[in-house]
Amino acid sequence: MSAPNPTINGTLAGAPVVAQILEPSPGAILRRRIFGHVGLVLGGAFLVLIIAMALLAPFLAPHDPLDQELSRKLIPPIWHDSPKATWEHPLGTDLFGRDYFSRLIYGSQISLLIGFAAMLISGVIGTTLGVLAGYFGGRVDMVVNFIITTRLSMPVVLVALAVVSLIGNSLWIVIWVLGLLIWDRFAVVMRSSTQQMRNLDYVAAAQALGCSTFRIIVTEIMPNILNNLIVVATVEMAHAILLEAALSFLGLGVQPPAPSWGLMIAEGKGFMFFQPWLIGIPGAALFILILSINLLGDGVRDVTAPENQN
Amino acid sequence: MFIYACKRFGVAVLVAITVSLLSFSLIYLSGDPAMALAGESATSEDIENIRRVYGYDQPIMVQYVDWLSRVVQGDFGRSHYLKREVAEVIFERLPTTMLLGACALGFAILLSIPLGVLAAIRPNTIIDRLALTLAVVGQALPSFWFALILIFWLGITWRLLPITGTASWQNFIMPAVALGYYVTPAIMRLTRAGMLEVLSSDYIRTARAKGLKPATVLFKHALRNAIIPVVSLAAVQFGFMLGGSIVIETIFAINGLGFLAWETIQRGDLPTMQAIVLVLACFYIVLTFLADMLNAFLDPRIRVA
Amino acid sequence: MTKTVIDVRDARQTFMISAGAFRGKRPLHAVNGVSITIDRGEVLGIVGESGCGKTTLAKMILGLLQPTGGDILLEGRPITELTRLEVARLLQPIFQDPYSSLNPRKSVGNIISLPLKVQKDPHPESWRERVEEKMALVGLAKRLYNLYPNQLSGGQRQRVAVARALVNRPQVVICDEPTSALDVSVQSQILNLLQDLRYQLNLTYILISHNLAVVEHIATRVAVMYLGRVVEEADTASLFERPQHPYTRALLESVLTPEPALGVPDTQLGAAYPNPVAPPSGCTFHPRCTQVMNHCSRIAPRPVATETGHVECHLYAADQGKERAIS
Amino acid sequence: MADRILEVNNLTVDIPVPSGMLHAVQGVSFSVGRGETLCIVGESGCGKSLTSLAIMDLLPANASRTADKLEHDGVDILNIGENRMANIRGNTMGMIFQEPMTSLNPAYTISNQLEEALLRHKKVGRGEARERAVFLLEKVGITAASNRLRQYPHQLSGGLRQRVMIAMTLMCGPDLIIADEPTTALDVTIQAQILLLLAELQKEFHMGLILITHDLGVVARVADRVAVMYAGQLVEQGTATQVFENPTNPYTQGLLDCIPIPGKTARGAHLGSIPGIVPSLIGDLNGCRFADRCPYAKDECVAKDIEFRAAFEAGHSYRCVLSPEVCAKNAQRKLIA
Repeated sequence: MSAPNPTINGTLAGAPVVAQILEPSPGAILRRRIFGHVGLVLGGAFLVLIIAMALLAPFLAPHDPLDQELSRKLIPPIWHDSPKATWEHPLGTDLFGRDYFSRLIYGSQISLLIGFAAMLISGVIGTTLGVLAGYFGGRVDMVVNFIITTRLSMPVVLVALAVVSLIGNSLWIVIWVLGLLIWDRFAVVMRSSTQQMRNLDYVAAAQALGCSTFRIIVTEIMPNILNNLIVVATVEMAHAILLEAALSFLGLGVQPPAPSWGLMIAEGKGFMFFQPWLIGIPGAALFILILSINLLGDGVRDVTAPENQN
Repeated sequence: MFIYACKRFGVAVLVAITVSLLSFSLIYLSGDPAMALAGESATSEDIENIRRVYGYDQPIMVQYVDWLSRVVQGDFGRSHYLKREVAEVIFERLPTTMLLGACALGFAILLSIPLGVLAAIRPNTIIDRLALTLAVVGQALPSFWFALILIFWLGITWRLLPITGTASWQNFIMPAVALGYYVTPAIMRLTRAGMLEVLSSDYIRTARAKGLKPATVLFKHALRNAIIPVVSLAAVQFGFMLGGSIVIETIFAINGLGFLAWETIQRGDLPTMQAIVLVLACFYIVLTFLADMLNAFLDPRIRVA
Repeated sequence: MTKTVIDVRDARQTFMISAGAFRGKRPLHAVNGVSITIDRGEVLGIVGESGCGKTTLAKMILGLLQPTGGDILLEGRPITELTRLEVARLLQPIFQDPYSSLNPRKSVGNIISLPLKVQKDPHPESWRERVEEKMALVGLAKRLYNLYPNQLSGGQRQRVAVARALVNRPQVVICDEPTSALDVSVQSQILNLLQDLRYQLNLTYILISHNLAVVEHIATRVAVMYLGRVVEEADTASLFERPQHPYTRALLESVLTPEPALGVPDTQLGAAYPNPVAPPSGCTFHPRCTQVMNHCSRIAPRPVATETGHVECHLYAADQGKERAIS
Repeated sequence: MADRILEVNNLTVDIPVPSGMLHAVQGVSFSVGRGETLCIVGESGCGKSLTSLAIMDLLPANASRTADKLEHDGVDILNIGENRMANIRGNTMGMIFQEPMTSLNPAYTISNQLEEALLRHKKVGRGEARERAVFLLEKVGITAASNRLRQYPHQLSGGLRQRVMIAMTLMCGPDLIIADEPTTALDVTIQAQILLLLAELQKEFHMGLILITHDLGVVARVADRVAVMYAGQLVEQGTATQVFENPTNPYTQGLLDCIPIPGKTARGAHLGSIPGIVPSLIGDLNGCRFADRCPYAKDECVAKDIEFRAAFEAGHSYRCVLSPEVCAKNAQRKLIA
């Protein structure tokens, strides 16, 4: 460092000028942030547990969730100070004598399936509409905006109930009805994120390179709005699960004897004063599932938020 | 401003017409409406008869225009289940639901906006963490389950509040809380985010550089701008709550529109269903229109061209 | 090979914008009849205040916007007859803000090789080598290949943008405020780089800038734009030594060189830049002009040929010569 | 000097960031007299804006400020508490910001925002405040002032908004104005107008003016005295003529070399440049901050912190291990090369 540096009066174009690395790569930053985020780790871990529970239901459940045994009905869970409580039914039984623990485990399958599938359907619809509106603007945007406004003015629970009551209710009908109804948030968020990206110079640069519109949307814009997409996906998954539970609770969602958590709460409602666990256990399960999905979504939003990036 | 209002109004009318078309088409979801109406034991002659009487043999657009022109005059047809005029029933039930919705929104706003503002002025403190935790937990509570828990503790165990009916104002406390808490997180988060953004904006720095009192900076300069998106959200959430009232009214046996919807949906009472969907949708449209107007009033960039 | 690479003939770009929120749409003539030719090896500087249409003009030349009137010829062929890829092979942009012109989710190598990918370059095995070659050319160390834009400084990012623009060996590079977002010390590095590359690769530049000192330093010819029109065009030396148009003179006076003795200039440009949706009548500059004459507000001036270019001002129109001498 | 309107001694601003402590401003000292214009110049991230916010006590909440002395008109403003500081802000000390587009509240009329400060600080009625607003708007060159008062910020152009900002700072008749990049967001012709206006108003009201900018051209034309900042420190101080005619610190020399000057720099020639980038200001800092980019760096440069020293002329000082003679020689050599 003691000798005068001769290049001060003009760097040669070929000479490496700056070689100092300012920041770790985005991937490394992301990894560091993910594992530094308590909510994200906690939510993710719980969700993984619940998914594992759903996948391994046949091995985990001690009984058939549909097996009725009226002689053993309304056994309280194991922590109740009651002579009837038994380890054979750790969470007790319902009024038909079905094992509550097994029903709870199988119920996670229904919730997760509905959550995932409805989220996928609404995600495809909403993202397509939103990205197209955000990218092309003008007339396309106007039309999409109109569709979104119209959709928002239809009360979801009511329309879902009406439709299900009219065309009959099976698990897949519920999934499709929910999927076709709750894409609005996808569309709104994807539209505004795409609009933001659309006006950045790297999109103009890609256009000037001759990239096709499809390529620009897929390789330039989508990777940059993926974080928002994931956040909305978690929100909508939670939304779908809650809606299914509400529909089933009202008797117009998944039909008995399927072990839907919403249905379990509905069935237990009449006994809630003397057998409060009948609504407490499935409700708590629902709460934990939604909480972990929301924690995951909030975490994704936090760790990918641009204000933390610098 | 006038032209802005006209444009918004035009869009609102267009949306209302589209919604009316959609709720009209509910009839055809179940397949043949005449068959559904006639019941399972009906002969094909009966069905033909019903088809003619109700006009189901006409082209769909004719039926729609016919139906719409009657709806505009306040005639939603007759309820098969209640054996009464639908419009009559709806206007009987509507005030209860509105009252419930307003109480719930009032509860949500009174809780969420101060909390959001507090969290924003003290970011990353205990207040902020508490507010955020409350939001995360609130959003994860299924509303019907929460309602049952409220009933279990407040209604049955402690006997503090009545659990069903609409006899007194106390009857509305639990339903309003059960309906309102669910939108609280969204409004709180938006208030917090809006306040945080506004508080870090250049004009707040200008206001502070003028030596204004902290309260002036906060309420005159910050809140006024941060509240603008909250107004729209509150309108949207009010609409959601009217939809969600079906669950809450059913649980608390409140004789409102939601309860009516549940009763009629179970009986496949189409005209009533259509009417409720349409009324709630129109109410939502009016609400968002009013929110737009309020925003235009709050934000001179919209108001003053 | 013709001498002229880009020939812009009476190009126009009109946007319909909602004037003041709700009064319906009004035309905004962002570019209002610009004719300009750019010869091979030239550096054409385009200067003017924000809203004068310089960026819109650049976007039209790049084929990102369809002109609403007039023609743009690239190497003698109308741009409308060329495919996007053909235009891209011929000309490439460099943008102002290196923080938004690079996709944050792509590595440096990916960004610079994108043009090769898009052009379906037949030798994918040579891509890495060619990218590294260009990186060396613009002064980026090889080991930056796998890094992401957020790991680079502003100057390095702008070098990446330059490398991306050059990898397909275009004829013309359109630099839209290439140094405005950079610090002074980095700005000079990029300007030096652009100068070196120009000679090494035989490039033609269009340099859009509001910084007249930069334009003076790099450009060989300068066009001054005001409200969508080129009001004066000349080679750099004559424009800076003998500015003709009153607007050009005002612009030059406004340049603040670091010479403490000179003080703040008084440009006498009274009114603010006019609203482009409702441009003044006649000569659009007349409300701000210090030498305004009676008919300036009525008649739009025509271009008058000067030594090395043209000027649009009534002061120089043949029939106005006398009047000017008297006044 | 009795009419020193602001005196800053050893001002330091630290901001905690995830990876440590960011030493944004380190021991900055300067003073401004009545009727004097001091320009603080430096590249982005050098701490010049934070210096101005520190004086106004408008730093972000997590930043901490220390100083040996911070006096406004002979009165300590370092430890007077938020309430008394608020009485000074906008009253005897005003500030103009960079972005005229976002620095005015979109929800209120110009008159509301202009009169607000006056009503807050002085015992005046609304009518009087309105009169003063009209008077000042005309003063800053806005025609039809009483009409403008009814307008909202979004109805004005950037140049007009900056004039409104200036009028707003003048409402209470301050004796010190801090302008942070007041013309950076404006077009060149408007920039010249605003600077001229500021200079005229400053003379007329006999105020101290601190102008913060990265633009050396602006500095040269406006400043009475110049303070050059690099990486959180002042590196050179003097009158405009001293700094621009005889730049002594190697960074100042390098910076002046980087900009093309029409008529002086040979057209198309290579410009000077400073290799490398600004060092990180996080963690412990030692020695000359410019050492790793400096062509004259020696071992002693990194060993210890470098002190300010006097240049040839009175009032001109700089931070470097090299003597004024060596620095002058370096500058000469560069000119020849």
